[in-house]
Amino acid sequence: MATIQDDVEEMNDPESGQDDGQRDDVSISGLLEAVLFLSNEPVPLAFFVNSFSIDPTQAKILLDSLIDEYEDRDGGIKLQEIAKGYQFVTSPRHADQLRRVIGVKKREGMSKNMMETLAIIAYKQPIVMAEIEELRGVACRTMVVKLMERSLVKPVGRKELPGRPLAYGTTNEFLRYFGLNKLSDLPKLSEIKEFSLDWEG
Amino acid sequence: MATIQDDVEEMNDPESGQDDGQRDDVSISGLLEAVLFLSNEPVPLAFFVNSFSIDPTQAKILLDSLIDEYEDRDGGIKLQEIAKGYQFVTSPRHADQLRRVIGVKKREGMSKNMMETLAIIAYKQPIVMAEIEELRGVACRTMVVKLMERSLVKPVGRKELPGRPLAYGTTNEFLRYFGLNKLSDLPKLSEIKEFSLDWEG
Amino acid sequence: MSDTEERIEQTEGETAENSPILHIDNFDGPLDLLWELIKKAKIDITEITISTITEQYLGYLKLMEKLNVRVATDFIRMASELLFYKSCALLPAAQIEDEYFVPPLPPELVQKLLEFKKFQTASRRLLEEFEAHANRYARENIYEDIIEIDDFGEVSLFDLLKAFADVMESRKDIEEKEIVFDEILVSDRIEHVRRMLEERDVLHFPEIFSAKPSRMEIVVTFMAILELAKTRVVKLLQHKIFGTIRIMKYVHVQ
Repeated sequence: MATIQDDVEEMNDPESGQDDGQRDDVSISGLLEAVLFLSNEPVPLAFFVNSFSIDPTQAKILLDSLIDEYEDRDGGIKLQEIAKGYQFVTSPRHADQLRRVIGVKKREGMSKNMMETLAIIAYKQPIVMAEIEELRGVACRTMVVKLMERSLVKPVGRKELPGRPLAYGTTNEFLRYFGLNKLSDLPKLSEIKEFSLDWEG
Repeated sequence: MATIQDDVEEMNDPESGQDDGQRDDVSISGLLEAVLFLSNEPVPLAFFVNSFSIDPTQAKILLDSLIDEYEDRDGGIKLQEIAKGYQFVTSPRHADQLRRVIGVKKREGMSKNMMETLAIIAYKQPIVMAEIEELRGVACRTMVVKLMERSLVKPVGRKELPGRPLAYGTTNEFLRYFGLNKLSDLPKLSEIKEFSLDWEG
Repeated sequence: MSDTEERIEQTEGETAENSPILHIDNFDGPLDLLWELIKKAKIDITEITISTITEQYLGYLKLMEKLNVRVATDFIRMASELLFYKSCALLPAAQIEDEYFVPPLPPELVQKLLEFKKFQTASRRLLEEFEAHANRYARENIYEDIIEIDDFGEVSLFDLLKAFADVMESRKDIEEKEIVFDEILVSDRIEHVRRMLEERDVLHFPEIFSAKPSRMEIVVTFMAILELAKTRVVKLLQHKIFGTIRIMKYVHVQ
């Protein structure tokens, strides 16, 4: 209960929080902000719309202007649109000090192998093990298991191929890890046309 | 909503007149804000002073101006100073609505118990309560009821056993939830090989 | 799975100027190695021939072998693929009257390499995103009535299967009872494996099954192996080169 502050006078009158007339933008915006503050997960737009009977367009405008406000202010916290929802996070610039002082953990890194397997699954989902291995040219089972254990990948069904193999796809956690709002926000795959295009040193 | 920036701009004298090795106020203020944002407890002034080697007076000034900033802005969150330190809280104005939403939306995640019960029902259906309990070694009635409330499980008939007990199975909602077309698409127990046979001696 | 391999340097191939210094642990797999070799030979891209690349590739594998570095099967499979392409290119039918004609890389291999590179590049970009977002922290409210947005959090089929496996694992006594129904007992399978191990020290995983094992037999045998490993009767080894699991008698040291 530590973080919801009660106003003592209003406590006795449970109705006072809701006036029946139209609520003004400032007050709704504050409400959205409070909900975002109390949630551990990104909060989808639909949650606000359903819980407070707010018009979706209005909610979207209010949330976007909250994002802008925190962006312009450029303080210690930012509002971001991520994993199909909105979420307050600390500004990346303080990461090192926060880790040192309050001991927030550094996210476990990703190996090159794991990352490549994940990229293939992300762009080609739903994809079966054999297709992943064909693309990478190596056995990938261990990598896929590791990715599943980190909840970045999951089986999403079966493909109509001989043996009806399991097909894999990415999770919501994946979106969160990579700061994506939705799958279609993945950076475009750049076609590599010639070998010479990619000579790097 | 525009009021936030005023304070910041006053303090913000970017890079120009900085003393050597002196971090500017804006950056420290952001750091304090990030710490407060991540903390679930009031943070005492001494914590900031010790952790970041900040002058107590400077820290106090920065924190107080953060309080003012959130006060002026009058949004959904406020910074308050209480006996034990500084803490972000939601604005009292939204307390009722927050409580209402939280009350409605409070849900338990899928616990390990629930998951195991669901897994047994999924793989062994139709299965009676006694069989589920024998497999898990504990009473499962509550879990089965919860799973039924969420429409993942339903009674599918009675078994020809003494007392003709109800047998349970999974629902269409279950299939939808896991993205399955039909029950036979469930990963097979033999496919566990795929998942766990990769350790070394 | 070259990431665990030892690091070696190519010290041979004294072809002066661009004698390649390649580290095995730098390669994710044969495609990566192949790409690197082609890159090394970049003097003129159009002049890369399948035979040059094949030679270099094989030379590289030989070197690894010489230095006792384990070569994953994937690398060997690619070697045979290259040899196949090379021999195709040398077939008389494919020859052109020009004696200077050198067969280029086959288009399907080029396509494969380009696809591979496309995802490798994409993964690098994703990794940057990953790192950028690892520096943002969200609140973790310990407030009792936290708003749960998603009813269950995210539960996947993998979790479901794992949960089932956990139950089966922890309730083995009951599992055995059920298995009686199918007339295959875990204890029988344990005995079977033990008997085989009396004759030989090492068994290959597929050997412990009958010719056409039923699903139940696989599961039960699998559980028997787990049990034997757990009680330290056997040790399970999986060599990356071969991929098959080998079952060894456990040698008690103390």
